[in-house]
Formats: sequence, structure tokens, C-alpha cells
Amino acid sequence: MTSLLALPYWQETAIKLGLALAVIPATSLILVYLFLFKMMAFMQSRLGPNDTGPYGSLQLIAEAIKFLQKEDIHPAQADRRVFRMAPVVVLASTFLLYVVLPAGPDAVVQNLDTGVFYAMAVSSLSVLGILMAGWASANKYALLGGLRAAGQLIAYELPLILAVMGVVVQAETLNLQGIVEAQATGEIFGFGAIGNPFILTQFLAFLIFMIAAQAELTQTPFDMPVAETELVGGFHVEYTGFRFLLFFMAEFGTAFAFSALAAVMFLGGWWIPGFDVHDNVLNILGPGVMLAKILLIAFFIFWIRFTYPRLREDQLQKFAWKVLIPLALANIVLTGIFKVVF
Amino acid sequence: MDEEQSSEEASAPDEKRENLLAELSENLGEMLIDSYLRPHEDLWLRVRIENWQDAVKIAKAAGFTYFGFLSAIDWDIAPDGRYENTEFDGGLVEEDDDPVELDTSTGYAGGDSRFQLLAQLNSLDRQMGLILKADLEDNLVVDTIRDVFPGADWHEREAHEMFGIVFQGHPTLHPLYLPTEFEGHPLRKDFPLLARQVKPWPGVVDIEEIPEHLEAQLEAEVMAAFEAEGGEV
Amino acid sequence: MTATSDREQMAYVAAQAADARINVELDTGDMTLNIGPQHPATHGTLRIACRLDGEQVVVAEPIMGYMHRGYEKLCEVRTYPQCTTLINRIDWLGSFANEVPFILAAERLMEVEAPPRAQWIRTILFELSRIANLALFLGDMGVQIGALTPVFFAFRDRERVLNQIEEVTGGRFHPNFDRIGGLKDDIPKGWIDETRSVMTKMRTFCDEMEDLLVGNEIFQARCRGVGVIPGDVAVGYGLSGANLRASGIDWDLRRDANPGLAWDQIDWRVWTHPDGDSFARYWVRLQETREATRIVDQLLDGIPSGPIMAKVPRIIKVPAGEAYVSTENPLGEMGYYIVSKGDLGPFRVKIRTPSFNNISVVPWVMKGVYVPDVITILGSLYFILGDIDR
Amino acid sequence: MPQLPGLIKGLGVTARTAGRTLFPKRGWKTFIPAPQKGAVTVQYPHEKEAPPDRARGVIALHEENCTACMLCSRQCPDWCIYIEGHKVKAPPRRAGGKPRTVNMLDRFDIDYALCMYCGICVEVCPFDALFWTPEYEYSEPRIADLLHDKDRLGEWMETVPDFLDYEAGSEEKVRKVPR
Repeated sequence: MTSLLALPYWQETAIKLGLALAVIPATSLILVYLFLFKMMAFMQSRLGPNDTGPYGSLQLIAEAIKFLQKEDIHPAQADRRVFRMAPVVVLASTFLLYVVLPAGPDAVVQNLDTGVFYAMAVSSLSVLGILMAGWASANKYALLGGLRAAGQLIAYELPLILAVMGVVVQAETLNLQGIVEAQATGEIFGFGAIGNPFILTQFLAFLIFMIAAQAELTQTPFDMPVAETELVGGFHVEYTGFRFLLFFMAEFGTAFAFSALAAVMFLGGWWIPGFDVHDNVLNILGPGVMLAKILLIAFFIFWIRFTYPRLREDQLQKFAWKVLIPLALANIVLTGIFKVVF
Repeated sequence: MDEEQSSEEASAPDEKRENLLAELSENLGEMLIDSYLRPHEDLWLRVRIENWQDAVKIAKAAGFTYFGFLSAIDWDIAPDGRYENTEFDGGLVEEDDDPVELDTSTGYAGGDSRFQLLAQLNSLDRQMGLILKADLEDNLVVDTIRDVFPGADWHEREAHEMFGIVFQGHPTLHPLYLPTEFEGHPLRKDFPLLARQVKPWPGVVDIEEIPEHLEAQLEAEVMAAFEAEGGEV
Repeated sequence: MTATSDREQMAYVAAQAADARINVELDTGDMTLNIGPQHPATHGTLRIACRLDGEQVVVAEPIMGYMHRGYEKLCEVRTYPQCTTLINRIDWLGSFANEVPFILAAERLMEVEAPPRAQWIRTILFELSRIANLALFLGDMGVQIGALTPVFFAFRDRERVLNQIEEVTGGRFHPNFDRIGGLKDDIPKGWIDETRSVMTKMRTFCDEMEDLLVGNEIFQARCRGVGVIPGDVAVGYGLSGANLRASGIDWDLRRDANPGLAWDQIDWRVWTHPDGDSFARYWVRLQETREATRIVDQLLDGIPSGPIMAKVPRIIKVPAGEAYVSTENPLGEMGYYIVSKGDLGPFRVKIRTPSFNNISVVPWVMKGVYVPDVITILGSLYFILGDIDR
Repeated sequence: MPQLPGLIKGLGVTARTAGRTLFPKRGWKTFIPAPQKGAVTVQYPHEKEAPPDRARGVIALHEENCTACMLCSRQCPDWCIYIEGHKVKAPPRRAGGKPRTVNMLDRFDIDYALCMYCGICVEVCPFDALFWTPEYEYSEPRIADLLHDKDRLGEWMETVPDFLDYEAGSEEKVRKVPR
């Protein structure tokens, strides 16, 4: 693999780390501004924030500053250490996800051979944080929210992984770069100009992945752990100030990361048709392509979020275990058969 | 029920309600004390307090299955009047300090006691309403009708806290609106409405008259100025 | 005795048995969850104390009074015209409709009848406040079960109706427009055409709600079969309005006990639904909103000309007597029992509000449901706090 | 015709609304995004809502017409109107007449912190001295400042709109605002 710049290991690591640290707040900034503020507002015949900065684009920064100024409050009965740790755990899971997300042939923090496996593993860490938050808040709503989150995230982890298995089987690798490569070099019935984005062959897996991701991200219609109108915010009901900000950032950072995963696994990732997969130019153009694809997927995630009502916990579990998992299993079997036949 | 009727029809006897009255008086028998009928409008029945529950059951059997409301009336005259000590305080307090004429009538179908129980029932089939009344004895105890109409549950709780009526057989007769430690029964006429007592009524202020000893002097001054200007306005 | 207590008893026994069974193995005591007084779903300050077994409600007990303003007492120290300003504030979302039964009851005692033009305009404003009120419900129900957007649509389109009300009465929320014997003022020029175009927009709004919520499979999954109230229970509890009609009881005071407004002179129908669940309640209200726009359209076509005030004395004294008049308000049967002693003000006013009876069914209907269903049921019963607490 | 699933229809509704907000219908310019025009909200401090003429915003006092008859103060359900006045002698209307006794208004305060905007005072006024105006921007940081005296109430007179014409079929007469 050719490198963009020949740098010592520690310098490269420092740059990557710095980038990752900057990227996560930036991603939530983009998502929140574009979708939560503006798109939702337009869908509801309003303007959204439009006073802070051009077209209100600095609104979130203003709000972040406001959050940072707030007093750090613990509920009297809270388990303080766990209470403080919870948002950090959730955010850490988000950070860890970004480690394997590729934005170009070399533009990746760490190109792990088991990238998919790793991503799935660390994404479920957030359950721990949410459960900690729910438990430590000493609040019944938070507790209910935390337990719901645990039940839900565990139920949807399975279809998520099973959906990804189809892709892995087809790409014959667990490495995310390898999956991009497989899509770039693949061809559909001899036609290879646009490669073989797996959304075409793995459409069912894509759907299951998106639904499961929606649940994993606790977005409507699967937002029972937060459920403003029932649990008044669920697990983060007692959080204010910068701890709430951490949860908030983690929520949108994870949404971004999952959109990126979907883009890598189903939409061909950073590859642009007509370029060689190892072309150095893609290190520059790749992030842009990725961003466009991520925003496209995030658009669907948020569009659904703003339109649908939420399901009930038992209906959600039923849906996961009785519909999604069998479908995902069937998809793996079909993929396997096709893999052997062709 | 079509009330939009021409004047002849309106003055025509209300057969529907008269039939109902006849039927209910027969069913109620001894329980019924008095009745009143406003043609094409409503029917009032006053029953014995000890038969309250039975009367409600009989009404229900006669088709009055829809529960409207249950409440009470305190026929006492409010000792504080209407808190507006002027001519606008209609009739109760006269300006010339005549002894106040107290209106002690107790409404349609009469009444003998200070507190009167009141319930409104509807019949969906007959498309009519019915108002039941009963005079409460001094101990203010009456049987609950919660078992006849489950909807009466909260209405009885409300009447309990607002008037102090005790509904025998009601299991959860704790306050509905008021705080647990609240004392008194707000809808009784002798319960003062503080909001109207802590503040003087701005309407009592009247326009200041010219003091008599100044009147002639002021008049002269005005006329002098008037004539100085040439008598034109 | 009735199905009610049977069901109560069975639920109780089952809960006790479940408790006993579980307690042997490990101590999972019930959890008490206070929904409210400050809670987004109670739009106001209603508190529902739920005993939960897991996420299942064992007993739900509504506790109110946080907003009790004592209107019945306050009315006793006010004159009749002053009372209407209070009455506006009972169900603040459909406040014009609140004035009507009070005024009608006073008119009945005074034996005055408003001129036809006043009655038609009253009916139009009544139906407009019904549309404004129910439009908010149609959106709010969405937000109760997690859909963010419908409520914004509701606020957007309700504002158009409120503007029409404001153009006539001068008040968006508290019109205080009804007078004993007629109305305060006539309608301004151009208002009829504007209202007609607003009614078209409201029908579009209803279609949008149909697409966004009624047709939505998730919404149906959340609402169908949740909070079923059979007809006989609804009647026994004195439920009214769409809650009663959604239980299959064909009873609408506009048609069945018209106290003298213009409803009997136009062509409209009463909507019922046999299911009695939350979905039925939503559906009935949606159809009623549509029907109300049609009623308004018809009424606008036929406003008779003439005066808007009957001959009444300047200082209103209502002759001694008693009267109970109720009308079919947006929330259900709202009635005033006025006891008059020939005074300037009423001697006693009993206000029969729909939400009070509607919400009294909560302990019965909420046995054994899940916490999210509590919200669905509360939302679909549709109460206004001012209407419960008065 | 097969029924579209409700889930997809719902997405259509939100997308359509977003489209209408972003690209409001306005001839050839439709394709230029103009959410400022498409949104139904009023950007309050920048642009102002225009309430209808009959809106009950604030009460204006036409002092010349007030005879300090106390009717409004007595009819006010909230007891928020405070009037004081005294009698004075005034010159006769015609030459050779007798001096008249007229009421002078000393104080006319409305406490908007108490007022509930019912309009009874405006209605009972027999001398056309009180009027509603749709103005609404008079909030104050201190609650005591919401007590408007007669000068402040008089200032509102400028903003009183003319009474509206009535719809066909009305027998009411359009009243005039004294200016």
C-alpha cells in the first residue's frame, strides 16, 4: 500500500488522532445543522435557526458554548462516579468506531484486518454507557430508559451483524478497505464501469442494516429509550450541561459513523468509478465522496426520524426477532448459495 | 329532541316528558316527594334521601343509563354577600339600610334543607335528560351511587370535599382537587372567597363632590372667566 | 355487579397472583412511577400515579387539582356578563364553545331567544373552535406517540382558524363574544370568503394527517386495540364526545338535543366507530374535523340577515329558576347547571365539563397496559387540564 | 389501484412540505430556494405579526369623552381599573346660561398585570371613551410598570383602527372612532 506522505509512525498517529478528535464534533455539527435544524424545520414549514451566523449555521456552536457554561449538576441520590463516567463511555464507543472508517486508500486511522468485526464490537459498547447512565441517575424514567435501551440494542445488534455477514461473504473479507476494493473491482454481469456497489446485490441486507442502525442509533421509530413524551428523555433525563452535550455529540457522531459504515459496505465507499483503487488522488477526493454518500444515507435516517411515530418496546422486540433476524439469516444463506454457484 | 319548534308547538304540552313523569312517579312511588317540569326543557324529581340509591337505580332501569353529573347546592344565603357593597350588589344589600330581604326559595321541586344533592342523568334512547334532587339531612350522609354509575365516583369525591357530604360505601373518599391538609368546604356559601376580601373594590370610589362652602365661589370664578372671554365658547 | 367490577376484580386478582408468584423467587416489588405533574404527555399539570410491574401498569390513579381555580365559586360572586370571561378559560382550546351553553342556559331562564343571524354566527364560531381544538388533537396525538412533525402541521393550520376567530371576536383564545340575547358584534366584511378558503386548507390538513398518521402502519400498531372502552362502560362513566362515539354509541348533542343553534338546518352526519380503542377515537375526531369544515361551509352559505341582538335589558337580571343546558363541545358534553335567584349573578353554577368524566375512566382502562400505552390512551382520551380542574 | 403503504405516503407528506417550504410557488422564481417566503412562521423581532383590527391588544382612553362615571371600574371582573375624579364648575354652553357642573378625571389607571382582556369595560362605556387597539408590544421588566395611567392610555389612541365594515345582511351601524 503506497502512503500519501512518508512520516514517522508517531507523527502519523498524532495527525490521525488530531483529525479524529476534530472530526467527531464536526460531524455532529454537520448532521445537526443540516438535518435536525434545517431539514426538520423545512419539513414543518418553518425556518429553523437563522440568526446565529449565516443561515443560522453557528447555532450549534452557540448552544455548545451555552451547555459548557452550565452548572454541573448531579442528582442527590446519584451514583456519582458512574453518573460522570456514562457519557464518556458512550462517546468513547463513538470514537472507537471512527478508527476503522476509511475515507481513501490510505486515509484511515487504522486499517484493521477485522474492521467489520471491530466496528460491530465497539458500537455495542455504547449500551454499557447508556445502562450506566440510566442506573446511576437514580431516576425511574432514566432507569426505564436505560433498560429499554439495553433490551433494544441487544435485540438489534444481531440483525445488524447478520446483515453485514452477507456483505462479508460476498466481499470475502472482514477488512473495510477490502470491502471497498471488492466493490470497486467487482462487476455485474460483466459490466464493471461502476463496480459492484453491494446495495445492488445485497439490497435486503442493506434494508436490514438500515433498520437495525436506526434502532441502534435510537432514532424514531425506535427511540423508546429516549421517548420524550413517555420517559421525558429516558436515560439522559438527569443530564445537563456538558455531560448532556457529550451524549448529544455521541448520538450524532454515531449516526455519522453508521452512515459511513453503510456507505462503505453498500455504496462503494470512497471509490470513484474510473479511478484505480490505489490511486493516490483518491486520498484527496475520497473524503468528499464519502461525505456525500454519508449525507445521503443520513438524510434517509433523519427523514424517517421526523416522519414516523415510535413503536412500542414489545412490538420492536417482536419485529427484531420474528422478522429481521430470519430475513437476515435467509439473506446469508442466499448469498452463500449464489457465491458457490457463480 | 327538536327544540326549534314554532310557538304553537312550544306551548303545546310536552307529552314525552309528561309520560316519563307519570312512568317514573309510578315506579318511584313513595320515594318521590315532588316534581317539576319545564315543558320541552327538563324534568326535576325530588326523592327521599334514604332512597337515593334506589331512585337512581329505578331511573337507570327506565333507560337513564348515561351519567351526566352529580353535585350539590348550598341554599344558604352567603353571609358576605357578593362582596360589592353597592347598588350593583343586586338586591341583597340595599343602600338605605333596609332590612335585607333574603330570598329563601329552594328552586324547582322544592327543598327543606340547606344542602341538596343533585344528579343529572340522560337517556340515549328517549333523548331526554332528568335531574334528580334529594334533601340532605344535617349529618350530610347519603348512600353512594358509585356502584350504579361508575362515573359517579369522582363526582362524589368532589361533592365530598366541596360540600362535606359523606357518601356511605364509597371506598376512596379522599380529596380530589384540594390538598390533603386543606380545611373547610369551599363551595359552601359561608366559605369566604379570600381573593375578593383582601382587596378593596375599586368601584366603591365615587366621584368627589364640590364642597358646599366652595360652590358659590367657584361658580363666580367660572362665570367671571367666561364673561371675560366674551361669552363665547 | 357489572362488567366493570368483574374486570377490576380479575385484574386485581391476577396482579396479586403475579406478585405472589414472583415474590417467592426474588423480591421484585412494584415500582411507583409518577407520570406528571410536570410531564410532556399530560399537557398541563395532571399527575398519574402508576404502580408498575416491569413496564406493565398494575394500578393507575389520576391525581389532579394542580390547576383547580374554583370557577364554580368564582361565578357566584360575578354578574352574568362577567362569568363568560371566566368560562372562556375552562377549555382554553375551544373557548368560544364554552360560552355557548352558559349563555343558552341564561337565555332559557330569561326566556329570550337570540335572533337567527346571531344563532348562525354562533354555530359557525362554535364549529370553528371545534376545528381549532380538534386540529391540535390530531397533531398532538402524533407527538404523544413519537411523531414530531404532525404537531407542527397542526399548529400551522390551527393558526389560520384562530385568525378567523380573532378577526370576528378580537380574541384568539378568549373570544368573550357571546352575549345573553345575541352576539357582541357582527362579522366584518370579507370574512366569509376568507373562512371558506381556510376551510379548504383545513381539509387538506386532514388529508395530510390521514397520510401521516392514520394510514401509517406504526401508528396503527400503537393505537389499535389499545385502551378499549366498550360502549356500556363509556355510558356508565359518562364519557362524551368523540370518546363516546368511538365506542359505537351514536349520541351527539348537536343532533339529539339541539338547544337552539343552527345545526338542524343543515345537512351533516354523526361519525361513530365500533372499536372503542385509541385508533377509533383518533379516527372519529379526524372525521369530525372534516365534517365540521363541511358544516361551516354550509352555514356560511346561508347566514340570514337581520339583527344580532334580541331585546334585553341593559342590566341583566336573570329570573329565578334552574336550567341545565349542555352542548356538544369539541371535547364532549359541556353543560352548565345555573341556579338563579333573580340576581345580577348566578346563585350557583355547576359546570359539567367533558374532560372530568372522560378522564375518570382512566383507572379502569389503564389496568395491565404498558407505559407507552398510558401515553397513547391519555392522548386519545384528549383532555384539557382546565377542563378537568375548572 | 393498489394502496401505497402508509409508511411511504407519510414520507411523501414530509418531503412535499419541505419542498413547498424551500421552493414556494412564485412563478419562474419557484426554482430559487426561498425558505424565508415558504415558511409560515413570522420572524418576530425582524418582522411583526399584524393582528386583525378587532384584536384586543391594549385599551386606549379618549380622555375628552370620559366622564368618570365609574361604570367600567364597577363592571370590571378583575377589579383592575382605578378611577378618581372630582366635580368642577364649567362655563355654560351658551351665553346667558348657567354654569354647569362637570366631572373632571383625575386618575384613570388600568393594571394590565391583572387585566384579562375581556373587553367588558370597552363595551359598557356609554360615552365612547375606551377603545381596543391591536398593539401588543408593551411588556415591561417590572410588573408595576404594567399599570398604565391615563396619559399612557391616551397615547394608544393614535393606534386605534377604524371600525370595520360589516358583511352583507348585517343591520349593525358602523361606529366612528373619535379622533
